[in-house]
Amino acid sequence: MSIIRSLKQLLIVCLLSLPVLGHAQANDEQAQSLLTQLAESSYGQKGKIAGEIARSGDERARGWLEAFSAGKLARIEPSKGDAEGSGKFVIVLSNRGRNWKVQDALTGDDLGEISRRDLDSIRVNNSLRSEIDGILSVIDLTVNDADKRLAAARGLRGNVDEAMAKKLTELMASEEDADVKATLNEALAIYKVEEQGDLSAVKTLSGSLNSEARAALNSATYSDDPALKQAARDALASIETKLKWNRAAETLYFGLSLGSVLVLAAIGLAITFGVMGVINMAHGELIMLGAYTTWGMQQMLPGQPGLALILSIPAGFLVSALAGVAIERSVIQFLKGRPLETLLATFGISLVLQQLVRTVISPLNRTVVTPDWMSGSIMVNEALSLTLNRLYIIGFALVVFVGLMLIMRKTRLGLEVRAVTQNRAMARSMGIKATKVDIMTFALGSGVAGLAGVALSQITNVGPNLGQNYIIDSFMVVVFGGVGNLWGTLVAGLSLGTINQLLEPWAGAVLAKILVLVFIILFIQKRPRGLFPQKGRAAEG
Amino acid sequence: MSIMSELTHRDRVFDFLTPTASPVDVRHGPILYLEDVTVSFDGFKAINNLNLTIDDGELRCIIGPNGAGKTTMMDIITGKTRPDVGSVWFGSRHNLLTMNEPDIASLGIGRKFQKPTVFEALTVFENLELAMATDKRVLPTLTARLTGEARARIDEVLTTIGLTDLRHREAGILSHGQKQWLEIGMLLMQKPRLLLVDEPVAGMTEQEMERTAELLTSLAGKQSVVVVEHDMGFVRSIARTVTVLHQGSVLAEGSMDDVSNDPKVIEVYLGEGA
Amino acid sequence: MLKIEKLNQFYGESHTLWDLDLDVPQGQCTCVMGRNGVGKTTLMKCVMGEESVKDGSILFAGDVELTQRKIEDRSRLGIGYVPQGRQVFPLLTVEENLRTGLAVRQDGSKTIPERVYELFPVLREMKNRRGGDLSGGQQQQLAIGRALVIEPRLLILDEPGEGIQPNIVAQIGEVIRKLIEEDGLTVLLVEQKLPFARKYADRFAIMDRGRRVAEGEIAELSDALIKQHLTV
Amino acid sequence: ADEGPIKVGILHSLSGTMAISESTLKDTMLMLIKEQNENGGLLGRKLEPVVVDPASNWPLFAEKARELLAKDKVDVIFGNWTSVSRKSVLPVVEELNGLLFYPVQYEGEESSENVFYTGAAPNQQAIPAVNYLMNQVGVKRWVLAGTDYVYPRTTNKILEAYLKDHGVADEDIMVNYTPFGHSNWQSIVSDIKTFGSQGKKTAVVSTINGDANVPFYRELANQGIKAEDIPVVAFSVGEQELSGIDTGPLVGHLAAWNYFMSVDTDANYDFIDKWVAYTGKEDAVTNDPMEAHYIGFNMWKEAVKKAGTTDVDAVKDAIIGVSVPNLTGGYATMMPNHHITKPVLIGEIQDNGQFSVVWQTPSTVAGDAWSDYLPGSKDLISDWRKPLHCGNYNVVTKSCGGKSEVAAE
Amino acid sequence: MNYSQSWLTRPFTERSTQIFLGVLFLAVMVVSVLHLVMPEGSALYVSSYTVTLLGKYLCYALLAVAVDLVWGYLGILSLGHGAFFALGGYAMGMYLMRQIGDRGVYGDPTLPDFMVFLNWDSLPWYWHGFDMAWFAFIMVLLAPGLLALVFGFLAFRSRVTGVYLSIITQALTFALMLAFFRNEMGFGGNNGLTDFKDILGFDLRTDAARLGLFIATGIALAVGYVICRAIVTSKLGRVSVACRDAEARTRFLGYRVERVQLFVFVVSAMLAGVAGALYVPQVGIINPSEFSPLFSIEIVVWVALGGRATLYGAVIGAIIVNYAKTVFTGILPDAWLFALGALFVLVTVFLPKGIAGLLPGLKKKTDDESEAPTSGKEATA
Ligand SMILES: Nc1ncnc2c1ncn2[C@@H]1O[C@H](COP(=O)(O)OP(=O)(O)OP(=O)(O)O)[C@@H](O)[C@H]1O
Ligand SMILES: Nc1ncnc2c1ncn2[C@@H]1O[C@H](COP(=O)(O)OP(=O)(O)OP(=O)(O)O)[C@@H](O)[C@H]1O
Ligand SMILES: NC(N)=O
Ligand SMILES: [Mg+2]
Ligand SMILES: [Mg+2]
Repeated sequence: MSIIRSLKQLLIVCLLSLPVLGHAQANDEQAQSLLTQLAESSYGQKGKIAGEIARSGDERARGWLEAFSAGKLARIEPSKGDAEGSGKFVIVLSNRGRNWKVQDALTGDDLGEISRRDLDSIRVNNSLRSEIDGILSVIDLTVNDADKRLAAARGLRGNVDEAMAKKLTELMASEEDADVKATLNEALAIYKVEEQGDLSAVKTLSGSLNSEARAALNSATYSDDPALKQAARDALASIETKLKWNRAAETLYFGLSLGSVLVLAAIGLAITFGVMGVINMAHGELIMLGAYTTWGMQQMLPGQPGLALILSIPAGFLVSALAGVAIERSVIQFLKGRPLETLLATFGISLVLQQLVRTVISPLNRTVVTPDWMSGSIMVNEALSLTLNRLYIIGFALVVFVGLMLIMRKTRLGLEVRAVTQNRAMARSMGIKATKVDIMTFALGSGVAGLAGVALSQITNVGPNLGQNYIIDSFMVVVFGGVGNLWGTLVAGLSLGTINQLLEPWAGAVLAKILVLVFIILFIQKRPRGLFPQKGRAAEG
Repeated sequence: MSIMSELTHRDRVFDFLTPTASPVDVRHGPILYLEDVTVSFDGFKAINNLNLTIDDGELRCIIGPNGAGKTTMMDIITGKTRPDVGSVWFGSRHNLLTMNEPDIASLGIGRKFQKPTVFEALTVFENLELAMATDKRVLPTLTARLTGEARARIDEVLTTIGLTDLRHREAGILSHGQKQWLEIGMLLMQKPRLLLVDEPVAGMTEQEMERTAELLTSLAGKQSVVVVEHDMGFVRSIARTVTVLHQGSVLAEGSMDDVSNDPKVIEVYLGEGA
Repeated sequence: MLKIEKLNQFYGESHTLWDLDLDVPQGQCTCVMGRNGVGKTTLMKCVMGEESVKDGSILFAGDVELTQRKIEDRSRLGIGYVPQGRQVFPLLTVEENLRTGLAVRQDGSKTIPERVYELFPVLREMKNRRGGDLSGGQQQQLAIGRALVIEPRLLILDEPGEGIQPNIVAQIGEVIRKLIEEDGLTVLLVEQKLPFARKYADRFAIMDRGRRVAEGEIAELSDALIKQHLTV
Repeated sequence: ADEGPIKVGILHSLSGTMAISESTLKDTMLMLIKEQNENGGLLGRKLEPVVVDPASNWPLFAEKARELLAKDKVDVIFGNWTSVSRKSVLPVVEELNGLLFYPVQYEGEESSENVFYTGAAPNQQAIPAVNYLMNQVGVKRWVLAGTDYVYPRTTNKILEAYLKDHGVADEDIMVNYTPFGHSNWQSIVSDIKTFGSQGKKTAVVSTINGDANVPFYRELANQGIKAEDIPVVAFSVGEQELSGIDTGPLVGHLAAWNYFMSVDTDANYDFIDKWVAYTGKEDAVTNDPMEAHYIGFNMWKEAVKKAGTTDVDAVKDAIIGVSVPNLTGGYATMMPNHHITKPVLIGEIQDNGQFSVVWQTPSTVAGDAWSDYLPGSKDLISDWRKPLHCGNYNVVTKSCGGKSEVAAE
Repeated sequence: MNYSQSWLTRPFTERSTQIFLGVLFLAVMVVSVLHLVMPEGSALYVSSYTVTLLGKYLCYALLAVAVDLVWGYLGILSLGHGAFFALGGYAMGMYLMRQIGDRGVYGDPTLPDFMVFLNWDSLPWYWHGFDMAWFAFIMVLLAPGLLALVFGFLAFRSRVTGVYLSIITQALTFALMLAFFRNEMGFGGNNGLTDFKDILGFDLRTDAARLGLFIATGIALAVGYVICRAIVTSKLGRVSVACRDAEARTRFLGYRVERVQLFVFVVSAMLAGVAGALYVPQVGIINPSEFSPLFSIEIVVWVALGGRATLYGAVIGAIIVNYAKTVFTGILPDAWLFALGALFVLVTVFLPKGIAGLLPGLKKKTDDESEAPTSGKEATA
């Protein structure tokens, strides 16, 4: 660790003195020999050679280093391959399958596809990768893009040494962006507190939520200087309070996001089961179909995962809704007035659908890519970031909920489906086309399950078991909320999610889950008809 | 009530440990006594400060507009609905507000529902059998055998309600009127001290009404009967005292003639034509 | 308006309606009578389509063979039904209960006709209460109101007065008459209470054990007939 | 009985939760059998696969094993993935004297006369991996995260003992268990992040199994935990699991196995080519348990040839000491304790769903049935050769564990 | 129905029970005789593999009967009966583990292997007593019975009904599954209890022990069936049906519905426990997956498929589904779920009364005057 670190800093200093990577066109022989050294030396040596490559002034160097860092620098096996290509260094353009697309590392010529057998990848590991990232990012400290500078500055915190410190002071003077400046200042302060026991720097760090800053302050509390010790302690204490609030906010966020997943999974069931009374054991598989639709879309639109995901929203709805219609027409319609038996039939359907996916697609999980705009997190502050995929899902769940609510409340379908389930014969006598209502409602519930699948594909497995993992939870949420009440489903999902997340840090994941279940059992004793029960004579029938 | 304290109430789990209910005490006056009862649903007062007294052996008719609170009153007496305030006593010993439905039923309060509710999967015979006044705890029920006497009683009631031919048919197939009769039959089987009869003659022909009237009057004296009915002809034929409920409280009370000439009653209930 | 011929109906194996004929003339109120369990309700359900018939025909408005139609189409033809036992939708509010009838209105109106509320002011008062929470009589009023929402040509009433307070029963009778006279409504009524039948019906038919045993103008309903078929 | 085909039972779940892992192994076996038949079969007889589906249901595993042995009279069984399924089958193969080849890494603490363990024991996977992290990466703080069942629990127990032996303090170890199929990793990953930001190099040792992995890695990526900062080394995530994950954000996280698809040997490339041809899918992946079956099948084949019969007792005796090439360029030998020798490889995840090997043991490691780091078993050894012929011989009391009574009779 | 018979003898006067017991007796006899008498090569020989398999089906059948008792007659759709089955199984498993004694791999005389291997130094308190058969067998009834009593007491007292009850039974079994997965619980975690050696002194691996267990299961099923039949044909049975169809109305007749429910629920749980206890030595393993909610749902599916509220339908359903599973997983390993799923769908759509609905003679309600049911031959043909 320390070896690597000082090595890196050595490089940084060197690189900072270099204005930009070289202009001169170095000769290919030198390059070939450097790359050969890189290929043949041990991991311990490779860092140094990478540094040499960077300093070689070759303008292709950055490309090589990036490829190397990504594991995409390779050499055609000297003993194999066609005579002319053997021993050549190549950059791998595509590394999927048995034949890889490559281009000549030196000339940039497209070499077409070469069998994996004939390629030797130049091995890289984590520490090398971070070394190279360091090399590349330090260069970024002097680039024009303020965001890049900020990122580079952030990376420096906890990595500053004496030589760096001087350089940083200079850089700060010329830095115009306030954020970058503050971050550089913080990086410097961490160094000062840690290495020099500088009391004034403690003040700079006192509000910081950065973990390196905390580590620095922490080390200062062991200092011999009582003033420094006390200042560091105070600073830590104030940070600790801040952190507590942030943690609370984080837990709440986790709870809501888990809750919104539960709501999404359950909300379709709140229609098919809660409103129509069909005990739809295939609900999970309808979710699964939505998730597979997302996968299918991404297969059809390679390289455009975001667009595919957006298109999957209508497509997933449609696919599941159609599947729902098929189920309704082929089975459920024959079970009118026998709601309990829908359990038996839909259980069968769920088995068939699962196995169908295993046979037709694959028993293995499928990869669904998260588009860039949904990856990572947005940072509220250093101690609190909200993961983007979950944030989108919370929003999506709410949109779906509101949409459904509007359909059930404001359209005639909502009225008719309730009339039909409460008294089918009478509803028909009132001219309501019960069959049509059944189809539309089941399609709606199923389609919403499909939407849930689209969302779930962004956080969990897309595989044949997807549905099974959600079916039990879905029923629990619907029932806990009070059957037939969409608000109940929303509140139940969100509160169960939050309770789970509140318990988890304290009890562990397994126990938390058990406790949530016990909570449900006890809660139902107090409210035998769920959170939002149907009250009055009407409910007793 | 906390779970723990209930768990220690062993007698609430095993009914063979439950003491049998003590008989109703009517030495000090009425058999049923409602005082200042009020119940509201979401702010709507269905029963408003209701006071009512039924004497032992009395036959009382209760009339009143739709929604006056007649059925709700029966719900309160039988433990289905809890009033917000007020007290309800059965005899002078039993505070009905502290008891649940089966306890109240075993004290001897039987009820015929406005909307006939019978056990549709059971036969007519079995419906009557279940209603029969016997030991209704779990183990005695499990080991119960039908004695000749009991069978005779069922047969008798079957004849009374005119369903002898349908005795082994499932109650679910009965017509509306037949279900009404079956409910009356179940009430008879219970041999309650107090019968609460909600609209017994709805859907019956004039002649059936007469039969029902006879039946109810013959019960009075031994048992106390409270009848709710909208058919004035029927009420007239059985009524001694009539109570008129309106908006959850008593509007008028007296003989049929008094009541039917009361202008308030005519206005809210009978209408000019009646 | 409605012409039933040789209608046979079975519940499983039990033959409930036997070769039943019934004529319901346009613009009149025909009252079906009979003891408990003779098949009155069953007959109404056959007309509405809730029970399927074995054979026979039910002609509506001269030429529409109802037995070939689905239930929901029958109400679209203009048949309103007030079933025995009210059958309100318990968990829908009163207003929603009424709105279920809007689907089949010929004029496509989206609002509940004022007339319904005028006839049964309690329904307006309790617009937002759930149907199942209403008292028995209120539910019955709701059931009748709901059938009126569709503005039917033929109104089937299965013991409509059941559980309704006397003054409103009388009012219902008056309304029926008014609709018949003003709008040319046809009414098929099942009623046990003779005074009501006598007062508001034009014709009667008596059923006994699944057969129609008598028929005629209401004035012809004699004590002898009553004694023969309506007493136990 | 020596005429007709030699029957090979295949006991892998093709439905239910484990199908995701096991169905590939069924296909692997079918491929190996097909190939063998094309090469003339074995002992001049054809091999006939008998496939059944124990449906991820543990009692059904026992029932199906009995069906294979008693009804179909198979000569050998290749099967099982989860330890519980093996535990369920074990009494059956022992009672009916069958042969079972078990291809998956497991928690050890077992050695049956009738079972051959071709997957890794903890000393062939977990311990070397931790050594790598400790010595090469400089990890000082450890998160042991696993699915809550016996394999992770035992592995972590062994690791905890091992780490403490190597001077790791209690507060530098965080242990966390989650249920099967756990999908909500938010707070755990956040905890790991906090735990790892105390200034000491931290790594996560993951014995998370099955479906829980996808959401786990996704959460890691989204909360921005990079392999350079807090590497995760997994024992149950192979190429097949990665094929269901978007590995872009996971580059650099690690796994320890005895085989990787990316291993650069001709044997391996040939195997991959055959597999791709057999499945007809250009993107089909191979993984460690497949290699284990490959080795197990070849060992059994050699033993049968050596014994000249498929008779179970003869094969059992003949197979000890049999050496066959593995796919990583070395040899696997069946040890007397029914475990085999394996190289240990550490690989880093790459963006194409493959691992790139960053470290490997200089030579193969022999599987240890009884862990040296558990007090109850450190004195036990297993040797199925005569005269010891014992799966749990206690070198201190000099008796054959549970069988002492039987021996005395 | 004969209303004046004593409740315990009443089932024996019923044609359907007579036929059921007769068929069961015959089947058990035939299997035993063929197993014992026929030479191993013979086509008629019943192998001990088959005997054990049939024994397993009979366990499932008893479990299904227990579920049908509460679902069919009391209207409680229990989605957690697997929990009672598993508890009975664990009680038996604990006994069998203790019987291993020092023959475990570590040779510890008291601690089961998994405890040694997880460094437990002594037996947890709840494992004491399970070395004695009588104690274990009582626990087979008591453990599920007590759980059902406590759970049922709370739920029925609070008048939890319908899907709400179903879901909390499901939550119950789910929670237990997660709990039993935990090694800290002391029940062997996911690996469960396995590698049993002998029962009541008989080596479990012998054919005789297998046959004995099979016959014992047959007897248990017969007794369980008769108990259930006795309950459902008693007046209590009719009260149960009344509770099922109109719970509130039953209260107004003076029946304490919650006690009726509790009684029947506890009886059913105990029967499920017995089924579990007999299941474990025959399949050789008990692990938390028996608590899995999906298994409990599957039990309900057996009952529905066989025909709800008939009891014998439950038996038929359990046997058919599980037999189909055995066969299909062997001959159609890749496609058996299609077959099974299709079976479920087809039965629901085309046989509204389940498979039992195909047996017309048995279901007829008979007169209290004991009018003879339609010919039994027809019914079984
Ligand atoms: N659960 C409830 N929620 C809201 N309102 C209710 C509820 N129960 C009863 N009500 C209202 O209370 C009033 C009294 O109802 P009740 O059924 O007692 O009337 P009733 O006197 O029996 O009338 P009827 O003669 O029509 O049967 C009615 O207006 C009814 O709508
Ligand atoms: N679903 C059914 N299955 C079998 N029989 C039935 C069914 N419904 C009604 N019945 C029988 O058919 C006969 C006619 O019933 P219906 O309801 O038409 O009588 P009703 O004339 O309307 O009598 P009420 O005056 O009592 O309303 C009755 O004897 C009844 O028992
Ligand atoms: N043996 C395992 N990985 O369960
Ligand atoms: Mg009323
Ligand atoms: Mg009728």
